[in-house]
Amino acid sequence: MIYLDYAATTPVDERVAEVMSRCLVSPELFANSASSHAPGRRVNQAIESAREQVAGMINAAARELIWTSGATESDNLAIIGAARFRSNRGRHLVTSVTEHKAVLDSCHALEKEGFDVSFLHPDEFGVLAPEDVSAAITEATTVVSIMHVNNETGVIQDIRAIGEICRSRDVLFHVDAAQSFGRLPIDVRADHIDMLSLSAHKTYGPKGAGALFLDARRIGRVAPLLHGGGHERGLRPGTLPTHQVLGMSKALEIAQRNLAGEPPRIAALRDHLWQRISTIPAVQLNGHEARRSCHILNVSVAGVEGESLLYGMRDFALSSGSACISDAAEPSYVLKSLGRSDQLAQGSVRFSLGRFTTRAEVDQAADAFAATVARLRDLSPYGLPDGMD
Amino acid sequence: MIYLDYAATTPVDERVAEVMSRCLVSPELFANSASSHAPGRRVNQAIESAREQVAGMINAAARELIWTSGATESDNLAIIGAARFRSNRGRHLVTSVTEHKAVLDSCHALEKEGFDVSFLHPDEFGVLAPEDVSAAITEATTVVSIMHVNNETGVIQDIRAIGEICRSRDVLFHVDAAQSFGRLPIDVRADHIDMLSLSAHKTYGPKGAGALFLDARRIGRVAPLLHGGGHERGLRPGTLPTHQVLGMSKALEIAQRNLAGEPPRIAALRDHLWQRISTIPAVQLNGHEARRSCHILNVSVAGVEGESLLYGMRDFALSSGSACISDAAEPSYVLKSLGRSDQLAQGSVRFSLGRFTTRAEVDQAADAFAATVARLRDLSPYGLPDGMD
Amino acid sequence: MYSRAVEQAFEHPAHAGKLSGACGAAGSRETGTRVEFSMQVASGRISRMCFQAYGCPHTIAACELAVESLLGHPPEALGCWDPGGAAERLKIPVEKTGKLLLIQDALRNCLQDWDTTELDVTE
Amino acid sequence: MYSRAVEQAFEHPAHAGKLSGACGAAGSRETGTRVEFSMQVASGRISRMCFQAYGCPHTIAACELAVESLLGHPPEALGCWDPGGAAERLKIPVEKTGKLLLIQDALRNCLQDWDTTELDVTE
Ligand SMILES: Cc1ncc(COP(=O)(O)O)c(C=O)c1O
Ligand SMILES: Cc1ncc(COP(=O)(O)O)c(C=O)c1O
Repeated sequence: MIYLDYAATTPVDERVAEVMSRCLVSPELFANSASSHAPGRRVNQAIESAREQVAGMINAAARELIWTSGATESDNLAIIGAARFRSNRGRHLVTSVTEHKAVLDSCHALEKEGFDVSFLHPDEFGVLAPEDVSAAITEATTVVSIMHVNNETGVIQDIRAIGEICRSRDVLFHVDAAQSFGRLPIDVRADHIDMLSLSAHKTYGPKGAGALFLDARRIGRVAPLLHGGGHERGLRPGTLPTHQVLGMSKALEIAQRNLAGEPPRIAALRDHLWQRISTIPAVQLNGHEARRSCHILNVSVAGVEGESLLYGMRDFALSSGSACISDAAEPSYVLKSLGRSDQLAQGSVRFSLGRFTTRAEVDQAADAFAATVARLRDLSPYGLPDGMD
Repeated sequence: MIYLDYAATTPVDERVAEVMSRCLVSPELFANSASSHAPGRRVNQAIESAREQVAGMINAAARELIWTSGATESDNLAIIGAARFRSNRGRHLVTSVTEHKAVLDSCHALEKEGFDVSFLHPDEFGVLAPEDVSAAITEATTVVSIMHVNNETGVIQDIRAIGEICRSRDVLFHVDAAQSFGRLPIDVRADHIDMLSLSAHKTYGPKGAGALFLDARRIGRVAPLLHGGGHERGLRPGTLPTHQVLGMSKALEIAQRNLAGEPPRIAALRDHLWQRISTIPAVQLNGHEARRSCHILNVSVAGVEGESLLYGMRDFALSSGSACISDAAEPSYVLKSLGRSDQLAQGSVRFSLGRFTTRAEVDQAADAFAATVARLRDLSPYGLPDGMD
Repeated sequence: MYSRAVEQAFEHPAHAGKLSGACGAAGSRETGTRVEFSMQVASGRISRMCFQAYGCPHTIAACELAVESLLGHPPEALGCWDPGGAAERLKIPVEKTGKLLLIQDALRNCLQDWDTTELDVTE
Repeated sequence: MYSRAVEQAFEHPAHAGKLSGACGAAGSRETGTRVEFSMQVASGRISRMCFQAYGCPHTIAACELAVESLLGHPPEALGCWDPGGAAERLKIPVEKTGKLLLIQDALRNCLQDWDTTELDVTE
């Protein structure tokens, strides 16, 4: 089985696993960080120094970072928490139709509470025009939420330009960086980001660990979604999971350190894969050719049914849409927003590459893909389509 | 340093740590359980069999259990989720003043949304009269939330009697079992429990892992607090943390298996500790002498200032209140509800014992406690108090 | 998710292709599934039969199996093909029943086509 | 949280106790802190001095340190005891400043008591 689904989740880096395993059995690190006795204070120090470290990676201060259970929770807390807390200033939000479900469903939940949300449409390459964000902002807008890197197509949004617009219009700007951290540099100050969601398991860290950055100068508070105990400045209660926090900070540290070397290597593999796959007739790239994160290659194949395509590739762990919604066999809403038909969206595959992907694996995937497409087209009454439908 | 703060958190059992460490590096178990490819399905199976296992321990079915990030989140989801979802039937809840902050603050959050909450008062021993629950239920009541074992005093509530009352009045009954699982048997059917919160780290499992039981025959849905992706039947989104889930189920399995042997052993140690400490003049037990979980001994000492008492005991990891709120130096609201003065509440210590506690440790704690109390009373202008103030 | 039998038939469909002769189809690309059968009859028996399919692995496997089971039988057998039996043999999940009914339709259309042409190659 | 100096003074308070002689107190049990000083003066100098305290470790340590620093000085030194210096030496956190002011009060009360009795044991 060859794993090419790094955008769904990544294996935990050995060095991260070691930090976590040691933490789990450490007599020095098991206490509750909220306890005031010496073991508790020691744990608290470990957590706080991890906080400082992670915050530093995005050019933030430690007190601006809150630990959460993942990017899903971070997205919810940022969007719902900020919108509710500022609801007397206005009840309008701006986002895009290609956001992750955690963002879209948070917005839908707010709609039920009487908020208005503008869902902007990126262009056919998945790129959102900053001017469209600007045009959508009204007097009532309090929060704009735009992801950094799309989890299905890898498309990179121009968050700095959007951040500038939000700052100039005095609107809070939230960025879901679950897919981009460790693949692209992030500087919350330079990018004018007010809230940023991070997830550990997309960068070789543990699942169930995330963080939310909240700019201290711009955001006093958000309305918490969970209550009790006053942890995390009253914004996120619950005993802090030390091993998760230390694992996350180790994973992010490694990713940050590799930022100059790893993404280019992975991008080269991805380009090689695309070069090989693009020779197959009637195959189409989903997303922007250039503005795309190193790790994702999403292609649509005309005239081939999606389930059989994936089944033909079953020696490879691949995704046909976002892993988070792949249980539902509906065609991907992200691909449909690029103008793909139901059939083309269905007949699409996301290859996502990572730290442990080799050139040999990529070649095997390309071979298998070409063979599967050819075989299924042979079987099909439609044969090889003339053009893309 | 001798650890006697098992009610705040427990060290991870070696067998649990091993399961988790293996999971973290396993090439078989790192995929995203929401992915439909073979590695994803394999992970999903592991998670589902853990779900079945944990559900079985409380006599529930697998589909009635939702994984969460801890008992705090479970409490919030149960109380806020159920109250909001049923708000058209009524907007009244019943709980007690000695609940954990996760429950109390969830109730306070609901109050801000216009719900009414009755906060019942247990008696001077911390025991809530089921009749008081019955008397508090009105036509508008939708949820009653009463904890099984109190985290400060160890007092056990008669949840079966309360459950019967709730069932007969057609009101949902939520129980916070964070402290009781693995120390007392729990049978959601026999106890008429509709919702039950569990936490892994109170029973030698990982921090940041919890579960919520929702009776399938009584509760179709609750209003989710987090949105996006549809995991956990749409009630709790986010990539499931496989290692946390497997660690939790292993920890609970061990605790359940030890239910006949471990609690009596720990209770004997606790009784020995109390026997020795009770010879110190003007020391008072907080909570009920008999209706008390095996692992907690909470005592108030007259005439001794609390901070110095704890400092004198600094070779022992102990708590003077709930770990979750010990950052705030306010006297414990739980002890105050038993009628203790601020001074007595402050001058109280919670010894909590566990799997790795030895008789020698307990004797050392008793010696140190007696010596510290004597020394501080010597230093005090009040000397030995005549009686309890 | 996919039984061994589905895998076998998906991987090695011995009867893929198109014959001149009677044929019947059902479904469309837009609905995600299209199947087409074609056959030749000799001495009152189906002597050759093929299928083409645009669809999921279950559909492809069920087409292959249908052809295998029909070869050598009189053409009327196309009208009696049993979706339930195929579902059982291939362990096809209930939510895929619609695909089997499509196959049933295509086989019936094929029979009808044969009925109108009655082209027996032995004649 | 607690400096080495606090720990030392808390663990080994050399001047705990009560003397007959001038004394001064401040605080109450209800507010969480009560300190009492007592002293004897010989030849115009503090010859013996003790404290009793119901309070936190910082309070106990600061009392001990105050006594140590005052012994051998003229009683008037009680009026000039410097809370800031004690806070610095013991590394007492700012939120505990109130406790030091209580000690200052008690020392002043003690001086006042001595002023009214003027009991010099050498006389
Ligand atoms: C863009 C994006 N946002 C949010 C998430 C959710 O992250 P988590 O699994 O940490 O909740 C994901 C991954 O599933 C993602 O790709
Ligand atoms: C009774 C009770 N409920 C809830 C909690 C919160 O549990 P968790 O730390 O898993 O969020 C605790 C412990 O802190 C507790 O003792």
